[in-house]
Amino acid sequence: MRMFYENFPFFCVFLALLSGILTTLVRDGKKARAVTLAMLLCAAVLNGAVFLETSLRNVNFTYAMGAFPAPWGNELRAGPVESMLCTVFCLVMLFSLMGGGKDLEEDILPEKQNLYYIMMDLLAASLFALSYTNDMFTGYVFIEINTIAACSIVMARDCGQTILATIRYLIMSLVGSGVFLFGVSMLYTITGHLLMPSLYPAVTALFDNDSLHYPLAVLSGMMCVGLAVKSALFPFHTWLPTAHGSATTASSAVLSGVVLKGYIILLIKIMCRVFTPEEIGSLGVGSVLFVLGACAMIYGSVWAVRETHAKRMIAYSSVAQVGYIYLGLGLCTPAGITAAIFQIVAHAFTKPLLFIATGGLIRASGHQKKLYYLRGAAWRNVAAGLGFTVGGLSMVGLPLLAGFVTKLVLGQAALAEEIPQWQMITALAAIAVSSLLNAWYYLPVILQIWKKEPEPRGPEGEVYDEHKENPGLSFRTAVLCMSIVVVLLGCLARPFVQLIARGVALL
Amino acid sequence: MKKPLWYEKLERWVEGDSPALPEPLAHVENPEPVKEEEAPVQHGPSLLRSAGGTAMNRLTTAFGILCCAIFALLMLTTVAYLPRFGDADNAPENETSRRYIEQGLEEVGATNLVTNIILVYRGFDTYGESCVLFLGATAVIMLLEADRKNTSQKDRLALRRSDALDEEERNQILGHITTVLMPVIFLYGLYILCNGHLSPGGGFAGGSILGGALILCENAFGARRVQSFFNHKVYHIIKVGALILYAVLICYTIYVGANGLPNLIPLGTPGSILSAGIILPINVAVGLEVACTMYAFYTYFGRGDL
Amino acid sequence: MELNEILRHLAENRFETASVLLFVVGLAGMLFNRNLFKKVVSMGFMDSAIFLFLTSAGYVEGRIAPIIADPSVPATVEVYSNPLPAGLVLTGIVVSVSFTAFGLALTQRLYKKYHSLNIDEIMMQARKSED
Amino acid sequence: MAAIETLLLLGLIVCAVAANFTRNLLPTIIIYAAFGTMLSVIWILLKAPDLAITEAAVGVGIDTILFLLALRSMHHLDGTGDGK
Repeated sequence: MRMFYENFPFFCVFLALLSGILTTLVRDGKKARAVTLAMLLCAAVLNGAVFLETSLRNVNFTYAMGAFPAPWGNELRAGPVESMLCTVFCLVMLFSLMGGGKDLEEDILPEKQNLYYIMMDLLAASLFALSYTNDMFTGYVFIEINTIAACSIVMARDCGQTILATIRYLIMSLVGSGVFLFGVSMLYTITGHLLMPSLYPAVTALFDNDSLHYPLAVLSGMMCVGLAVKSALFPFHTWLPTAHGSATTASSAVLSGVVLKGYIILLIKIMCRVFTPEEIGSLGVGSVLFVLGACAMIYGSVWAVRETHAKRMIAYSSVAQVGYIYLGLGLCTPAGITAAIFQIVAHAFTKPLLFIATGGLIRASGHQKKLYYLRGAAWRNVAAGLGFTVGGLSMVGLPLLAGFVTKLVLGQAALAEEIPQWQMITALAAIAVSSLLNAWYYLPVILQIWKKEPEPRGPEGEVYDEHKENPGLSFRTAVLCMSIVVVLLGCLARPFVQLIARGVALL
Repeated sequence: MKKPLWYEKLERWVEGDSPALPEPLAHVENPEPVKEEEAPVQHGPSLLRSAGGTAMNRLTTAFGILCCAIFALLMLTTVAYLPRFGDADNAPENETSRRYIEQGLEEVGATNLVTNIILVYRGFDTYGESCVLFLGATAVIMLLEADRKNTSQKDRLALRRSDALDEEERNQILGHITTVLMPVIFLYGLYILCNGHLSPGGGFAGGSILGGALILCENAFGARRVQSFFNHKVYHIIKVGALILYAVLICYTIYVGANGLPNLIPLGTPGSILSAGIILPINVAVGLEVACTMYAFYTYFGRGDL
Repeated sequence: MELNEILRHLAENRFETASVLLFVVGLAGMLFNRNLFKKVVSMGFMDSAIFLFLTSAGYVEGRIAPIIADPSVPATVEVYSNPLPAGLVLTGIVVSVSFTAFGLALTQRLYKKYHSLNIDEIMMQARKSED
Repeated sequence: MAAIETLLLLGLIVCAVAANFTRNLLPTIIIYAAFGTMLSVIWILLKAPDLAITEAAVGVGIDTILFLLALRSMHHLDGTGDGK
């Protein structure tokens, strides 16, 4: 007889799926929103319970989806890392929807708002399934659910730009999932398994056979590249800025905070549970990911410096931040993976905070999206200003904020003994340069939004009314909560990193 | 080269201007001036940009195709390392497939072993897949359902006119043939649907055949006739009902199986129509959902409404 | 491996070889064809290529389709081919249809707005309307 | 048997290449349908009748209908080649 809490991952997935399906019958946007928020809260509680149980007992468990165990049926597997990330995802989606609510109501026609929330529900379901899955093909199916839902929340704003961004996103995503699935099929042809626990010994056995290193390198490369395309790693990031920059605020926040991370978690699970990190490193795939990650850190920041459109600037900064994650993964050590997971959590809170705050600032500036017109906007919407300041400073790497800890942990992981020297130097240089560039584009914006203008004016000389825009309680709560989490992550870094490291050891 | 007649007809249908159709806007009172029809012509500096753009594009395309070729070579050499096609001792022929084949009938109860796998052994995957279909339909509705952003007054009037014309000039031959064929097609679809556990087919194939039959119905008898029994409400009820039924069945199986409780759904005699436990109801549910979705795709693409 | 040997293996694994070629053609079409409609069509080709690869993994010479003809005779592996890849591909085919429909719907909306199917032209117009 | 298989596989690749190089879009759709038909024969040769039925109903039937409808609603049969 299994413990009752072990059912929770399965409950979460189906709770999200069913609330999405039932939302079809709710034609009213407000009710659909209530259903989605309630679902996310429930799922957060359930996942949090799993996290507490597993991390206190320091265990993980598998859950057969049906009467048939490992190599025959589907399985879920939950441990501290998976359940923690799922809890984070729920909370981030909850805050994003709360903070972006006003923009949502304006950007999406009332009769289609319930469809938007259906997409959000299924997005949540797919993220849970991606984190908990123990099976490569289930991973593929839920990747596809994730893709279609993510594309739909981009296009929900329904203007020419977003539809164009969506189709580019869709095509790149399908290329990614196609390459990933081809890799999985090759793995199946060689090993005859799809479940991670059965794949692990099979792959280890293949490693003893020297002649099979080449196909293993190609297929693991294909799986990594497929997931990298979907999580916008450097040369494949072209779809990201337009998609994240033009979508409605809540969508941008969810996309950059959560959706990109879902694929990376699957990648981490593949790295740790199908292969071992050392194997990935010895196949050369790790170095490729490392180099691309380092390039992304610089390239994304450089483009963010050149950008004048507020949301697109933040989107380019996402490209750089995804680079940090891949830099950590590319080190192919447990410490590197721990750093990557910490960065996933930190970025999952910081970037939505920035997007939501920017959304608030843009609303307070008469919907002008250029950075220039945001001058003094923080005084018109103080909560948004504070949120942007905290988020921006965290990205720059101010001590006691989450971003600083990421850089620190990543640097420590790169300085370990077993890391080759070129990787050590590259990693440190990339972190340093990228932090400088971050400071270069975030600090001026932070200063500008706090600069008190006697009479703030828009492009046609119209004067903004200081008190016209009331951001609302849910916006303030969302920004405040996310800011607090960012600060807490920075202050309580050490126990949290240790928690993750213990979880990684259990993966 | 002369095009064959059927091709020309198809071409004309696709183009949407059968000779009988008058100019759709000729005598419709239309307050808005027609301005969207202008061809997008580039002038001035943008022309220069476009020229530069295409040269740049050519370069990137050439580079990209080179990358693709390298990728193809990599994959081809990998294929050379793969085990020989059709061998009996290849890796996929392991204990997994052995159990599916040798115990599938006894454990799950369907003689079609593929159905056993997709609906019971790997039922979670397949539920995810029907959710993809559900999401696809939702996304298409989100994009194409006529609203004030994507449909102008002019579009709506043109649509109404062409509907009225269709109503007047219904193709007699198609109507008669459809009347004869419709029961047969429905029967065939239902057979494939309900016999999914005994013969090839199942919910997805059967459902698409049923959906195709609905599409044919609409073409032959007009949208209004189909709408009389298949409107928004029916569509939503069937779709949501089918998915919920499916979810309940699959959740029950998963919960019971995972917690080691006894499964109360009987498996029946293998080979008979009422056998294989949850497979038959799931197939019916999937079939209904697929049929609804396919028909919804059709109508939203054509009319922007159900 | 020698080139000759590689070619011989490729000819033996003809289904896999064909599916790799098909996959790359579909991939190139999806990425580099400027026509949105053809991009969507190429999407179908690419997916089919993967399904072909996966199905050929389950084929074994001389075995029959995995449908038990007589339930009273116990089934053995030596008679029936592996049903797992077929099950996976069945899932995949339906996924691919949803994506085709989604891609086409997007294409249709873009065409309605910009009166073009060429993605470069659409992008240029979108950029101009933004400026 | 092997000859038929090889012929069909070659046919698939030729279809996939040809679909990218047609001047009009209607031939692309017809090529797509032909591709689906050949694929469904291949599924039978690979002993997967479930796939053959599904491919024939979904890949050839529904997909083609969707493509034709999209094309029809775009009123854009002529001259959608890359040059234009």
